[in-house]
Amino acid sequence: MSSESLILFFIVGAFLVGGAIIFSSFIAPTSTNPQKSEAYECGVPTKGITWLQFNIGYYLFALLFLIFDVETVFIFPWAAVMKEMGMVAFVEILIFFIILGFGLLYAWKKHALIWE
Amino acid sequence: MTISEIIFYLFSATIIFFSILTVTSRRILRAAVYLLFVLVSTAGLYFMLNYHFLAAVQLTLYAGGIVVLIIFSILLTSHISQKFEPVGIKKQIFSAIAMAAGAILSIMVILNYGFNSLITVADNPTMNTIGYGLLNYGKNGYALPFEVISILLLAAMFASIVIAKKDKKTN
Amino acid sequence: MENNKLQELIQNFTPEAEITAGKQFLTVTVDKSRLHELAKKLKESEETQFDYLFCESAVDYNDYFMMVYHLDSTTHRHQLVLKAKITDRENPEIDSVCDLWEAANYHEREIFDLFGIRFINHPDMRKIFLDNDWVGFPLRKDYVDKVNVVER
Amino acid sequence: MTAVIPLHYFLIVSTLMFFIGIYGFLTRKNLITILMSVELILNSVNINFVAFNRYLFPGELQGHFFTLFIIAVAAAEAAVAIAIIISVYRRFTNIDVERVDTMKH
Amino acid sequence: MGIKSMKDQDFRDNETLDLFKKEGGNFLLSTVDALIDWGRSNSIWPLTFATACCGIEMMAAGASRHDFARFGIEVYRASPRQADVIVVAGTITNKMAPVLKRLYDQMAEPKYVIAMGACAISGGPFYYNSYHVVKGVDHVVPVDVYIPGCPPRPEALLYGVMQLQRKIKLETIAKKRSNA
Amino acid sequence: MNFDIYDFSSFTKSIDEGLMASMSPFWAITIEMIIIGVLILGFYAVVGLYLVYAERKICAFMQCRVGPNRVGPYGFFQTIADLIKLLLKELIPIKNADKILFNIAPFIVIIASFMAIAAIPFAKGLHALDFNIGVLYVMAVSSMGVIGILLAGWSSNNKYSLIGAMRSGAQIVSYELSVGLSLITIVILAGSLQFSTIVEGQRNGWFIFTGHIPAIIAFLVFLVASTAETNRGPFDLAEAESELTAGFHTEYSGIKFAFFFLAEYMNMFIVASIAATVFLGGWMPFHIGGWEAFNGIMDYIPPFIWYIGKTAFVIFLMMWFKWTFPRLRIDQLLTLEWKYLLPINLFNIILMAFIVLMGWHF
Amino acid sequence: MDAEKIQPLTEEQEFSINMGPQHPSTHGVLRLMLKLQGEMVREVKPQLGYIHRGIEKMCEKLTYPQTIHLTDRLDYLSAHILNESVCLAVENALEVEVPDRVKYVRTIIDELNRIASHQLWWCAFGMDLGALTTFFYGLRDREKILDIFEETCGARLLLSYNVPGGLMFDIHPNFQKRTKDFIKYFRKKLPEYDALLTGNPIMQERTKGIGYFSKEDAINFGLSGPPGRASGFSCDVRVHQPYSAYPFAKFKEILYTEGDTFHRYKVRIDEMWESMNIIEQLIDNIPEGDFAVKMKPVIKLPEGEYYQRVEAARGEFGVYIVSDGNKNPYRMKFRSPNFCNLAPLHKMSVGYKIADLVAISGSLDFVVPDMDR
Amino acid sequence: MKSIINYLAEIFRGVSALIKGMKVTGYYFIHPGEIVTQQYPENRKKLVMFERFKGEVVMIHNENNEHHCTACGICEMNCPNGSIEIISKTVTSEDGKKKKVLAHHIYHLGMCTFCNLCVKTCPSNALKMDQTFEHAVFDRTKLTKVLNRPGSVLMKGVDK
Ligand code: SF4
Ligand code: SF4
Ligand code: SF4
Repeated sequence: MSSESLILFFIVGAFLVGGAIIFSSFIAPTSTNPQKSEAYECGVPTKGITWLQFNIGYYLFALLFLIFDVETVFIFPWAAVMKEMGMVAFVEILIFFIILGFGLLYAWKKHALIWE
Repeated sequence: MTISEIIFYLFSATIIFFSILTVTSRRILRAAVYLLFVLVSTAGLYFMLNYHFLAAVQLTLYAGGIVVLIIFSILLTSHISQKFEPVGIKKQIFSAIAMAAGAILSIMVILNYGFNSLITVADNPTMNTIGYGLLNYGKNGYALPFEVISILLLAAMFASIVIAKKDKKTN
Repeated sequence: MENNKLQELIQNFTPEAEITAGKQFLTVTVDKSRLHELAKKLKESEETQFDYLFCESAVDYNDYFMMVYHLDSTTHRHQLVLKAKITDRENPEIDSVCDLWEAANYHEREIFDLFGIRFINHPDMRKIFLDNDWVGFPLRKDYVDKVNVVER
Repeated sequence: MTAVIPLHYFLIVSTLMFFIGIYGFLTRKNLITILMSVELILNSVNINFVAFNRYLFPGELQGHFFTLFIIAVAAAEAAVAIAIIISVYRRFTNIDVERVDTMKH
Repeated sequence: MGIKSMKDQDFRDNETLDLFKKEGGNFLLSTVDALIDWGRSNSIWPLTFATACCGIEMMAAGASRHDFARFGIEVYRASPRQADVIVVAGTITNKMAPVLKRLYDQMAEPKYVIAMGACAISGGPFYYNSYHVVKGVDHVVPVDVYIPGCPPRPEALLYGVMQLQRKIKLETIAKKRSNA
Repeated sequence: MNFDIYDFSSFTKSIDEGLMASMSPFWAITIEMIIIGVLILGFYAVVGLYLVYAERKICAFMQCRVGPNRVGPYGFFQTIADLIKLLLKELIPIKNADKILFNIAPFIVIIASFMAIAAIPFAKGLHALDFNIGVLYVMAVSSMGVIGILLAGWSSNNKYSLIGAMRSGAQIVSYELSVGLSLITIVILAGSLQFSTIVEGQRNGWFIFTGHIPAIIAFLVFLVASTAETNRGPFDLAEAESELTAGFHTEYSGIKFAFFFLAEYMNMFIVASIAATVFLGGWMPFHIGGWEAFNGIMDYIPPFIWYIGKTAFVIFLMMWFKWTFPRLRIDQLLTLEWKYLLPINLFNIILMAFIVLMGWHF
Repeated sequence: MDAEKIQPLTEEQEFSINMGPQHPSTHGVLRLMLKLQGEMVREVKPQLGYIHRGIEKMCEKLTYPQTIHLTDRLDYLSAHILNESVCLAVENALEVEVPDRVKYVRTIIDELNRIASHQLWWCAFGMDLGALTTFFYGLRDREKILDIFEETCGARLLLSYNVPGGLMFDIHPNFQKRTKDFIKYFRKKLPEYDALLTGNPIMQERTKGIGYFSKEDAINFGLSGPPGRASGFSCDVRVHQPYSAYPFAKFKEILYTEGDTFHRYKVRIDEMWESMNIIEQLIDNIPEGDFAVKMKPVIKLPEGEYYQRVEAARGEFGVYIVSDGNKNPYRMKFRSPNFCNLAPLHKMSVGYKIADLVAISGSLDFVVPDMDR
Repeated sequence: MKSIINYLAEIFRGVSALIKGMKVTGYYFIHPGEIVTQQYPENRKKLVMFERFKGEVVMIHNENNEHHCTACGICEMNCPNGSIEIISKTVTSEDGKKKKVLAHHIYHLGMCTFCNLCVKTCPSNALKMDQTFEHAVFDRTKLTKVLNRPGSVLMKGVDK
């Protein structure tokens, strides 16, 4: 099959979710009361606004992730030809890794890998 | 009309439509999600052009990486009920007109230039081609940029850690 | 320490304390103004070292409240009951012993909630069990509640 | 399969996207949305590269690799940009370009 | 209808059930209804809601010996949005009543309430002389099944759940049976 | 060797050709797509439902109880009852929620898993798409799911949801790296990203055996990382019941919640399939070099069974983890990834490359 | 809402979040109002009263035998021990000497009750940490104890087996055999708990060094029971003021000095072993005799005050009775261990993460109805 | 170097401890004999409660429909939460004496806490605990029961 058929999977997935939600919203019983649509917080009304997160911890990891993700993506083609290319590829990736290893080491030493 | 044409129009329409929404939506996280759709559709275009690797990279890095990071930073810096104030109508109209003019001009140029608009070789670069290209020092080889990328990433990592952690120390 | 020796000591601390040797514990009754002072001495004195407040309660004797503190010493392993009378029913107040024993914190909040006795210098004098808009002090003997209580 | 779609279709899409991106860049005030506009622009450029490569130089991969590197650079750029945005936010509790200006100390 | 391995006449309070049937006036349930009721009655996800001693027996009912899961109800949900039944296991005090009400309100239809234990039914040991206990949760939320006991043993809870299943099986697609 | 008796490619090809011959290509493709769509949908539903059922049964047995057994024989229709119930449950509109994003989130989660399934080879010739970048493609697509979770958490306007979403965001993206890198280890050995080639390359021995120690390490790392990436216990911080009630899907009810529930299981299925395909030889039968008779017998077991068996094994391992271990704390979780798995992985890749370079692999 | 109105949040800012009253990890209806900074706990404010039932007030209207059934409902997991406290107080007040048989049986059931309670705690603690299987193993073993209870006392949870002057019924003929069987069984199963949870590195990482509480603080805060003993505070009433048959048994008080979550965990595990030792010493020596002394149909305590301390599974339980000579107590006050053990929660968990807070509160083992009374 | 060895040793120790835990769950998984589940509604026929189990209070009746209750009201008084109400009526016996006899022994099952005090204090042993537990109903009023069976009378000789 050609790659166009990917769209098929997209459509089928969307159809599954959308169809089910539409079906459900038509047929399911409903009731309304003033408390229903309020945020659930262990059974007591919420105090303050729900915006609560300013946590640098999470975001630093997302940052590091992005950079390592680029790296991963670039290693894939290398991995595919490693077997055939042999030494040249090995040396090149060694350099690549050493450079990035520094990055990891730096992050480690800077305590960027400690969640806070 | 063939299926691929339909799909192409679908993708193009998605791209244009959601691009517009991205730059006009008043809720920031929605804008990010619209951007995601744009990027995914672009990946779809790459798939259609048989550049599978590129499409996958687009998905992984753009959609799965950059957008996630953007969403993260939105989660950190804005609240669900926050909306942008509408941009001044004057500014909006002026920019829109300018952009439309530019776009029309460019499109005219494109249409008037006779591009060779048919694919002659059904080519689908395999991983091996890409791998060789990436690790080769000779002609059509990109070993140097490949290594430079690693330096760039290292620099980016240093920079972002330094920037992101700097304030902590001073406080 | 033996009860009679303890008795002597306390007599030294606060001469006007009323001491009775109960079947179980030695009971010391002092005026509410002297309570905190005596408690502090009991806790800090080498010989007594009552460092563990294991129960604090209030009793409503219709015309007055009695605060009851059960004290234990983890080094000497002797116990003592300290009592203080509060006669003012309208506006009962007594010094908090929260600064001596952290354990008193919740107990006193509970007593405040259920008896309405205020504790002076308590760090966090709020109701603990009942809603903030609850009227009345249920554990008082004269508490009546027509709405919530079904009498039998 | 794609043979039926002429090259300039791709170019039109990318042109439109490019100008929409610029429009966003000009009208938006929030740093993150500006960043998003930049991503749009980059993306439109990528489409161009890829389409040209595919149609005009089939069999070679320059455009392909360029796009690859652009994406990588875009990722690095986004990482640094967002790091900057976050630290701006931490300092000014705001990421609006105009207000960041005025709040300089 | 009826629960496998237990006949209808083995259950108590069939009279009330008959009453429901009559009220519904819809004796012949369609196949669709049967299917829906089958689904609903066999997948009653409880809210993790336990206030006192009865909660322990509810836990015991979920544990290996009695194994709630056999009925397909082991999926305890912590969020009322996803729960189908709220098993009021324990005393409800005046301070807790608004919370219970709120939890009930926030549940998605169709929703059911089981009053487990004397406290939930009537205030039980705290009916007389207590100033802070709700005398029966049916003053707060509508109750579908009452399970007496203090605490009811796990089998009794299972029995109560089967009673609820029988009640659910009377529902029609049009509306959830209003609480009697 | 009558290895190809179970080859599906000729079968699918004949259908393809038959359709193509009888009508215009447009319609042929359309019909083909519809057939495939229905098949995939059915497969997806069945797998999802029965994984839920399997998990319930497995954990029941581990906990000395019997699990669902009253709906159908051995409770076989339990999850179907659940599905019906969930389908008919009210969808609660949440005040102050971002309605659009709130509704989009389940779409993203489900579609991501759907797209990933497209590339998984179930048997010889039985896969929808055989990209030459299969491994990368699956990774790319499944990385999209996290966006759904982030949106769900943010848009419900609920504190628990937001914390849950942030946690799972950080967690999933972190562990995605280890998943990718451990797959790279095998890619070096296989020399291809294409699933069919990878499976074919294991004709004479599964990669987990032929790749020596690095392959085993990679397998373990992959197991841990993929368990974490699918948000399953002991890494289920996003929905840590004891802390965040129901985490990012606290406010979701009815069928929308069901999709998150389903997606979790489908993601588990996907990662297990990848593990089975990449490390355990996919639909390849178990062969031992030299034992022709034994190998012959193994060949008679259909490849689809082999594939399902291996996948089930990996899924079982993941369930075993979940029902044995306590949950990690967020900082421990990230430490595990960044200070243990990632360095180990990087080192492992070099090791594997070295082994391949030296030709020490089998 | 307008963007202006929302106060932007920074790292330093704290926000409040509710845990409870309906929350899986507060073990009932405790409500903790948390102030968080990121995921870091900055303040814990317990809100009580969601199950305040006014038992102390109710007791003033009941006769002494009737109050016993309310003590069951305080700390329902150590119901028998709480029953005993009232019975002992009444017996001491009336100067009734109960037969040795009663003392032995009470003590054995006390210890069984303690094991059952600790088992349940173990389940819940495992659940708090996210190890779901512990729940089932703990409750599975607990059922064996409940069988013993049910056979002898007629109830599984709220035994109501004590009456002033003795026991409700004599022990069931199977009692000794069943108890011995259980001990044999549980000695085999308890190491499983260690393999599953105690030794697990994730669990150890999550609990060691978390929620430290010093001995001085423990005494000052009135911490008792396993949490107190984990901090090195020797507070076992069974040792210091022995009652019932504890003087006849040899056992040691489990003491640790580390005072962290892990050692609060460890104390309970060790206590289960120790309880089994106590039972083994007593079970074969139950003397013959009456199961109760004859009491007057209407029990009136002489005027005065009585206090009885017992060691419940969660710590020191005390009952304080003021009698005016009537058949009803004039005032009955329960010193509940949970109420006192709650106070340190804030101090223990500040500076840790939410997940740690859950572990810490799990290690304090709250029974909320006991707290609220 | 040492730190690297420590690092590896740590990993090894961790993994081995984890495997120990998995052994436990694994053991139970492959030993279905260890399953302790009692399948309640299916095993209903075989299920026997312990004879002391307190399921509900019932009044002892003999085959002649006679009970022991003298309507003395002691159980009512002793019940801590008022689950029992004795309604007596006065009848005139043949010899002309006015006598109080039991009309209704009302028992609120929905309130009872099974403390056994009524059974224990009843001077004429008229009550006992039954072992039933299947009480769940849809209607709360169904839980109020009259313990003396219709038409039952006081047993001869119990009368004091
Ligand atoms: S009914 Fe009995 S067991 Fe249940 S909560 Fe009330 S007092 Fe506790
Ligand atoms: S049951 Fe017994 S105690 Fe109650 S009224 Fe009858 S005779 Fe008296
Ligand atoms: S068992 Fe107890 S609560 Fe029940 S009726 Fe008898 S005395 Fe009352």
